[in-house]
Amino acid sequence: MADAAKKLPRIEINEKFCKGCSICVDFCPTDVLEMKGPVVVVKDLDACTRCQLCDLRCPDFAIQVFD
Amino acid sequence: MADAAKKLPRIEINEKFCKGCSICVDFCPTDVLEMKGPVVVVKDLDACTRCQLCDLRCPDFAIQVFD
Amino acid sequence: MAKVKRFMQGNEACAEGALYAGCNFFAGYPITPSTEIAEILGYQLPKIGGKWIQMEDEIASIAATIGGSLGGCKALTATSGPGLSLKQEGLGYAAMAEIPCVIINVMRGGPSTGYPTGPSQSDMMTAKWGTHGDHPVIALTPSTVPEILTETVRAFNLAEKYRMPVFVFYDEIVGHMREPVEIPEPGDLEIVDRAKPTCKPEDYKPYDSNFEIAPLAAYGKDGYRFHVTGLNHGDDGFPTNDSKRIDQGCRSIMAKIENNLDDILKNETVDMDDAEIVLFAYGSTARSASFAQRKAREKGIKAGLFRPLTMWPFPEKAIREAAKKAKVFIVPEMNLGQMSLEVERCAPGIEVKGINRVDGEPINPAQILECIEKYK
Amino acid sequence: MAKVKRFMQGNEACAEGALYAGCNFFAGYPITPSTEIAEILGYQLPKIGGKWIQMEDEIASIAATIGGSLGGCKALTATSGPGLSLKQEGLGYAAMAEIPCVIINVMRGGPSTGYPTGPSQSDMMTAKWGTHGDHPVIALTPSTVPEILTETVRAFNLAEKYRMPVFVFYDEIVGHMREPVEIPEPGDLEIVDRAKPTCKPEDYKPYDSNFEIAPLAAYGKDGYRFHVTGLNHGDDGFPTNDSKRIDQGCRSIMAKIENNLDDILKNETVDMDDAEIVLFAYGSTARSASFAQRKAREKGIKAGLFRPLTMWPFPEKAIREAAKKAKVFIVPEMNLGQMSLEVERCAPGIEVKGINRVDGEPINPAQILECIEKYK
Amino acid sequence: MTAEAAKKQKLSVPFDYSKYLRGGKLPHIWCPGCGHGIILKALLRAIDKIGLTNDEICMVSGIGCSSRTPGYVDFNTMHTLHGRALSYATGIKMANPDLNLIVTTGDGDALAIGGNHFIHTCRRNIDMTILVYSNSIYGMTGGQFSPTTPEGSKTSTSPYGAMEPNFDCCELAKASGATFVARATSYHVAELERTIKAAIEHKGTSVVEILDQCPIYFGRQNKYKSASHMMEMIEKDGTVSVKQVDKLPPEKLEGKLLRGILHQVEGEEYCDKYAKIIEKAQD
Amino acid sequence: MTAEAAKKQKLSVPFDYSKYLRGGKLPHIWCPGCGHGIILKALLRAIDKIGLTNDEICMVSGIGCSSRTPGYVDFNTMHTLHGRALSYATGIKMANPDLNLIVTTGDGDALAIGGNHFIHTCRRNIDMTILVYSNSIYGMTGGQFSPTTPEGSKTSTSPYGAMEPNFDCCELAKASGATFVARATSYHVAELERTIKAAIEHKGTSVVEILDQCPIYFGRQNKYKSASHMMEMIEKDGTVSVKQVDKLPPEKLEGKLLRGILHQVEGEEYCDKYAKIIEKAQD
Amino acid sequence: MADRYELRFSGSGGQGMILAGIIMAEAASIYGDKNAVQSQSYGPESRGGASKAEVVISDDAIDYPKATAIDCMLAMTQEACTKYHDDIKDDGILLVDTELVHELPKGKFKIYEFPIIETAREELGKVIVANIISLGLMTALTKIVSEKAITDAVLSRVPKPFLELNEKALKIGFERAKELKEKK
Amino acid sequence: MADRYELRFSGSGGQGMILAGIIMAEAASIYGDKNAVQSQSYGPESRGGASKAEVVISDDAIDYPKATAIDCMLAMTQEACTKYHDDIKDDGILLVDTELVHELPKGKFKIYEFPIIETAREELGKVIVANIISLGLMTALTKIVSEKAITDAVLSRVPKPFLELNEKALKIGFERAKELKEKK
Ligand SMILES: Cc1ncc(C[n+]2csc(CCOP(=O)(O)OP(=O)(O)O)c2C)c(N)n1
Ligand SMILES: Cc1ncc(C[n+]2csc(CCOP(=O)(O)OP(=O)(O)O)c2C)c(N)n1
Ligand code: SF4
Ligand code: SF4
Ligand code: SF4
Ligand code: SF4
Ligand code: SF4
Ligand code: SF4
Ligand SMILES: [Mg+2]
Ligand SMILES: [Mg+2]
Repeated sequence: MADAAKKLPRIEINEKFCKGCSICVDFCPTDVLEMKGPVVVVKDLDACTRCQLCDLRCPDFAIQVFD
Repeated sequence: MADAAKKLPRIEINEKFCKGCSICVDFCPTDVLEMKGPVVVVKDLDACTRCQLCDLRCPDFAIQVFD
Repeated sequence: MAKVKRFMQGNEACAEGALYAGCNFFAGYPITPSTEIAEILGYQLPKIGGKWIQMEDEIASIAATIGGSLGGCKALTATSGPGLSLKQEGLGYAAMAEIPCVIINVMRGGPSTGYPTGPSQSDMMTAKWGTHGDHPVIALTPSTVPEILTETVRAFNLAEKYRMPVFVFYDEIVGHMREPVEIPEPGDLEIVDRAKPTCKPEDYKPYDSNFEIAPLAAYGKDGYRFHVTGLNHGDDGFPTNDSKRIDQGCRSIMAKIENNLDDILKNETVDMDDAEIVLFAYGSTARSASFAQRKAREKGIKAGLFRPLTMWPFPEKAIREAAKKAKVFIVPEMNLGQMSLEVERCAPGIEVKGINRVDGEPINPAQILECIEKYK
Repeated sequence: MAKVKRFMQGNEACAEGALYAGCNFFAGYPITPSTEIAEILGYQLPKIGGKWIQMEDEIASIAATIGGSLGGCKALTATSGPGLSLKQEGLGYAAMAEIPCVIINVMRGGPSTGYPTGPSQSDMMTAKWGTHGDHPVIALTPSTVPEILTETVRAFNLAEKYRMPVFVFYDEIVGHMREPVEIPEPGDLEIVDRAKPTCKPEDYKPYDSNFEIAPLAAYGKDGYRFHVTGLNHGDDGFPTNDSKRIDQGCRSIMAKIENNLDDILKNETVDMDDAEIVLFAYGSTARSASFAQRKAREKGIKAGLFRPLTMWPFPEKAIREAAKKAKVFIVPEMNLGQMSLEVERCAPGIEVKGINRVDGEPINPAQILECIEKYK
Repeated sequence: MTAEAAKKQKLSVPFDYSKYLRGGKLPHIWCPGCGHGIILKALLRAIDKIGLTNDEICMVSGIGCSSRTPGYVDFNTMHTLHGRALSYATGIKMANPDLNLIVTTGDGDALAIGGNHFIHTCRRNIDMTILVYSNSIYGMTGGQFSPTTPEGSKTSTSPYGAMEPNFDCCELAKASGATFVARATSYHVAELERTIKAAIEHKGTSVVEILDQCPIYFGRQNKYKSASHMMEMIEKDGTVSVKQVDKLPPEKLEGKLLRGILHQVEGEEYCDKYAKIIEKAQD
Repeated sequence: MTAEAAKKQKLSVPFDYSKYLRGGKLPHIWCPGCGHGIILKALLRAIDKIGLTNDEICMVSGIGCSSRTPGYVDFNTMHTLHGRALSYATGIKMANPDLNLIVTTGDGDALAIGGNHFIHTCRRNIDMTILVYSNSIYGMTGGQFSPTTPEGSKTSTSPYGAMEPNFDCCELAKASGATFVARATSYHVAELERTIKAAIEHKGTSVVEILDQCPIYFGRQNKYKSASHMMEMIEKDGTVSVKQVDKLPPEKLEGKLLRGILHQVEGEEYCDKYAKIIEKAQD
Repeated sequence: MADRYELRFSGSGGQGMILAGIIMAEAASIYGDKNAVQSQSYGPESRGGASKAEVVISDDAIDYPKATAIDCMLAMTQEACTKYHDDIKDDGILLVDTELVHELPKGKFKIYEFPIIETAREELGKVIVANIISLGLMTALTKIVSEKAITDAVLSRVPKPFLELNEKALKIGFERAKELKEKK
Repeated sequence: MADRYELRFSGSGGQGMILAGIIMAEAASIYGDKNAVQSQSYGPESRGGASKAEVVISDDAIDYPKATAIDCMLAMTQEACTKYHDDIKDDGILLVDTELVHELPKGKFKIYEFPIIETAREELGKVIVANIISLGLMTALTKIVSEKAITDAVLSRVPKPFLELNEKALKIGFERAKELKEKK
């Protein structure tokens, strides 16, 4: 698939729930996320493989990745 | 050793302690003992091998065998 | 048709009463002198499809009993002194979470392991104050074998009605003696079943403060899902830090009792109308007291007998009333003076004389009569 | 030279007091709000060669504590509400077998798990009646951080002297607040050590009824061998069925207390000489009461404060005395009315007004003052 | 795109936890980085895979951070006394054998104060799933050592380093009679979900010891930099899957805990047996 | 000839139990044929072989028929609460590590109500010898089933036959961390004595499960003709020595329990470890 | 009959004294038209040692369940006899087993001696029915329950194969009691 | 000084409010010549949420340890400010962190705003000393303890490598408080 056609995933972060533990950041295989102050933000959406590991490991129901 | 010279063991039974469970009787390898009413008595001292099993298995400190 | 009459032991009558009341769950751990209750129910409950389990200890027993109750059963456990001490934390849980269950305590000599086969009445205050924190208590004190049956039935009724643990306390003498008992037929005695919620599942609140006593659903049986905790909780059963709700919760579990004393209290009185010497007695001791009271009246002494069948809540009003005419309360107990303290509190200014035995022997009528004569 | 002054927490002062008293054994299980005591002693005891162990639960903790005591140590355990309920059987054992030990209970909201971080005074009656059977109880109720230190020392002294478990009960507020404390130097406070037998080993009887309190040997330390049981026992410590000896045993463990009230009781009184309105208060609540009492006197109201430092045995005589002049007793408690029942019993005919809070908040001085003013 | 819409389009969608969660209870009380939340989520996914409805489940817990789990899920739930969850659960299960009992408990709750109920429940082989949130500490009370705290660790009650040997929770469960025994971690999330699923599906007593992290008390006192650091060191590097055991040289196994289903046998279930007693009695 | 005289003549003499017995306490309360007396006697002989003096021993028990043992022996003795003996013993041992702690307990006392203290004591590996008088019943309270009652047995609380699976006491001890685990019987008296001796000599927590008989409650309800009959069937025919295991065909092992020392490893003892903590703290 | 009639069955554990007491009480209250209360004392270990069962019979309600003044007591062992005879009334009855009770207590009450155990062993071949013989004896000596009532009570508790044996035992008791009485 | 002076330190768990309270109380009672009592409220889970520490200072003995009418309160978060400001006296003081508290409560008390956290971060490079800055501010605003006493109290609790940092933090507090006061 050409880069241009690539549909980016949508990463939903619930800032009210996120406690800033950085687990999702630390274990994202492609370094998509980063901490910004007390919460997580998306740094490089392009790199996201939709592996869902961030969701699976987030203890706080605070991050989910949609196609 | 000739039979005549054979020194018999002495079996001491404490009638106050004996509760008549018959364990000593049942397990004596040479059938030396028997129950008489509620307590044990010696039936055949001659057969005693001094194995001490009656003492070892008596729960009540009620029988001992001396050389 | 004449009722079936059976000659039975106190503990047997207890099991019989439990079955009559609809008990279908028992969890316990053997201990003298209450074990027969477990043994009989272990034989009888499977016959009616009821659940019976011997747990690893008394703590597990009260826990399983409460669990069984939340599973929708009428649940019972039975024990004696040391077991009662061990159940204390669980009893507080049942009181706090408002879970119906019945606890039998057959009293033996204490403290500690004490005198396992000797009779005693020395757990009466433990019934009331055993677990930490303020909590409501109902404790019934039958004196005869037939009464053990009927009071066990009443204990289940009160437990289910008021959503709380209810005790039946009797001493080893009543527990192990035998008397003829007329077996009640279905319908003879009132049976109270737990109120069930009727609201929509999503509206259900297990501690709904719109009710005096909110209906209790059963786990997995009626389509209601709910949360139960031993922490202070709100109407919905979830923990709360709201000081108002905490206060309300703590008080409402007590108010259930205070507002329904007429329904809960039960006393038997003999010749109390003009009694100057009031015998306050319960359990097997009340039998001796009754004997002595009769003899005293025969001698023309104005003695009366006050016999509480509900010991907790304490029959405070009735005692205050009796105190108006009485010149002395005599309180025979197989302990060093427990209920006599309550009598003292509620009969201000009146002498309260305890007759106390803790030697493993019953208090006999002669002892009581002698005391009565001193006051005549 | 001025004494060292340290700013410390109530629970810290408790550990400090224990060490001062010579405590060299601790067994416990963590529970809020008492855990700091275990934590501090876990750090301090090894430094002085003392023994410290975290057991698997509270039941094991009280058992190990009693074991440690019989091994010759001055032994301590600390807990809060739910743990207190679990320790009940073991506490009865210590009372029955007459083994010295000290139990700290830092009170939190109950019943059950209740309100773990909220203050409360709702275990007071459990202190007295928690375990089954008649048993002696000494319970001390400090109100300040320095007092926690000194009362913990006194608890050890009483435990060793009277061969029994002694409680120190205080609420979460006093347990967790901090105040400056002057650290006593060796010799400043009296320290009582356990009386040791002096007889020949073969003559030794651990419950020798020739003594009011027989000396207690230690296992394996002094060449005395003896037997201990929680059953009713004779002078030699072996189980007995002799009803006379059973009676004597049950009564003598109580008599130790009754015959030594002067030594055991301790109260602080403020302006009681002419007090018509008597505040009966303990723990942190006594601090509020003290504040209110001062303000009341400023307003010319004849209010006095009676503050028991020994709550059990109950200061019955002093209350009866105070009742002669008082027109009302005001009893503020963070519970639904516990010690007020005892006051009521001992002040017959006098009004007893409870101020009760169970919402996790302290009783403040204004609340008490308001109540005083109603009676002035 | 909503999850609903995504589903319709047959795209892979994240799991919708909400059907199992009680409204308004989140965020939960667990500290930042606490592993307990990870376990809860895996459990919900496992339940979904099995297809259990909310009504069919009863979740019971004792006291501790881990024991707060039932408060968040929309099942029949009960938060009981410290250590006693299994006894309450036993009563519920006996009363109502159709319920799927899941007990969420901590290493302290299950193995310290609750040890007796743990071994007896395993012995009876009553059908329930016991999830032990094993973080090597008493989290709720502020970080005292537990029966699974590694020797040498600093905790608030082991200032000189913990000296007590540990339980092997899985060995204990097996020796006690549990018919399903497994170990998982909050790091290996997919495996965790599968293991919990297998545990619930097993008939009889199932025990899953789940290594997870308490960054606040265990982590800080033992110089772990973060929750992830703990997951990395303790859960990832500290364990080996049973599936790999045969393939690894001994030196790679040293000091490692095994992950996966460690023991599974058939054994008649307690309530089934009791049903037979009823039959016999009614004969 | 008195025992004294016999000794002088160097003839073999029966064992003189009296030096370890308290005067005037016999006959003991145990029923006719009860195995508990046999165990007590073997224990005294073992103590004698080791050469311990009366002062060096502290014997602790819980509640039960078995737990009445300490009342008969002239040591430092303590009869405590049902199930709690090991916790009392732990306190005594910590306070006075020089004492040899021997705990006599029943299957109910040790494994039912006392299960938690049992596994934790084993875990800590504190130096004491735990003798479990395992008669498959609660004797003292009149014959209810215990966690070691064989399935199908009649007891006063299993009128339809016991349905609960049993603990294997030895497996449980081992899984909990005990460093010495053995099984013996009151039938194999010489072996019993040797096993107890080895258990006492072992440093750390030693557990000996001793199969013995309660002819009154277990025996009568299960149609055993006598105490000897029980010893024959349960203890002799129901067990196999570990030493013979390799020599026997599998069919001869089926349903049999192993006798002998089943597990013995070295492990640092609890009080020794604690002594090191003291050193560290005082540094 | 006075307002209460008190019986005591004493012996050692295993002699069936408690069962005897229960049956006597059932005879009075279930198979007769009186009231009855039975109680017993457990030893501290509930095994071994002397044991006793007490039965109070009355036409009215019975409050105090324990013996106050014994009308009739059975002693099957010396220990029981010595320990428990104290509160037999002056005009009461003491029945003892001749084989095991040798030292008779002093008192104003009437003493009957009978080889109960021996009779059970020799005449019926079963020591175990000694307590039933004693029930027959006590019934006939006291007449506090009817022979029919005690027979009904005994038989209702006995498994079929043993009905005859027990009936025989009772009868022996009835008859020998009459002989005993006559002898006095 | 009235018979009691009451301070409250409030914020969220982890901001060191309880420690600040303790240090203030130590300054008064150990390094000064007054009496002081410190108490705190634990949340039900002792983690997360608003937390507060209270200090009562007096020349006399202090009985009631909790706040009755606050003389001076610090609020480091909005939640704490909203939840706890109620019982500040009319002539009392409220000090808030400008960064985290945006909605100021209404009341007759004096309000001082200061970017405490920002100052800690920007000027000292360590957010963790925000509470020490606040101690400096409170000391200078209230004068309830001397600058020397609070300095001694702070320094006695700080490990050597951090002495200077903390001293600096305190000084910043002292100075800026004076500026704040002048501004008013
Ligand atoms: C009877 C009793 N004892 C002690 C406590 C205090 N307490 C509450 S939770 C807990 C330990 C929890 O540890 P764990 O089970 O490992 O759960 P975690 O918090 O680590 O998830 C303790 C000791 C209590 N609530 N009740
Ligand atoms: C807390 C408590 N629960 C129950 C009892 C009653 N009880 C005494 S001994 C016993 C069982 C004893 O069985 P076991 O330990 O196997 O000893 P055995 O008598 O068989 O030798 C029980 C249940 C008790 N004394 N204390
Ligand atoms: S889905 Fe995977 S790749 Fe994408 S952000 Fe999450 S962890 Fe990273
Ligand atoms: S794992 Fe969850 S809580 Fe942690 S930083 Fe990421 S989104 Fe926030
Ligand atoms: S010593 Fe041996 S042979 Fe002799 S009687 Fe005893 S058991 Fe029999
Ligand atoms: S074994 Fe002992 S008690 Fe049993 S019959 Fe023989 S001597 Fe008597
Ligand atoms: S204290 Fe530990 S276990 Fe508890 S919630 Fe926080 S991180 Fe989790
Ligand atoms: S009841 Fe059983 S265990 Fe107890 S003494 Fe008798 S035979 Fe032994
Ligand atoms: Mg944990
Ligand atoms: Mg047993």
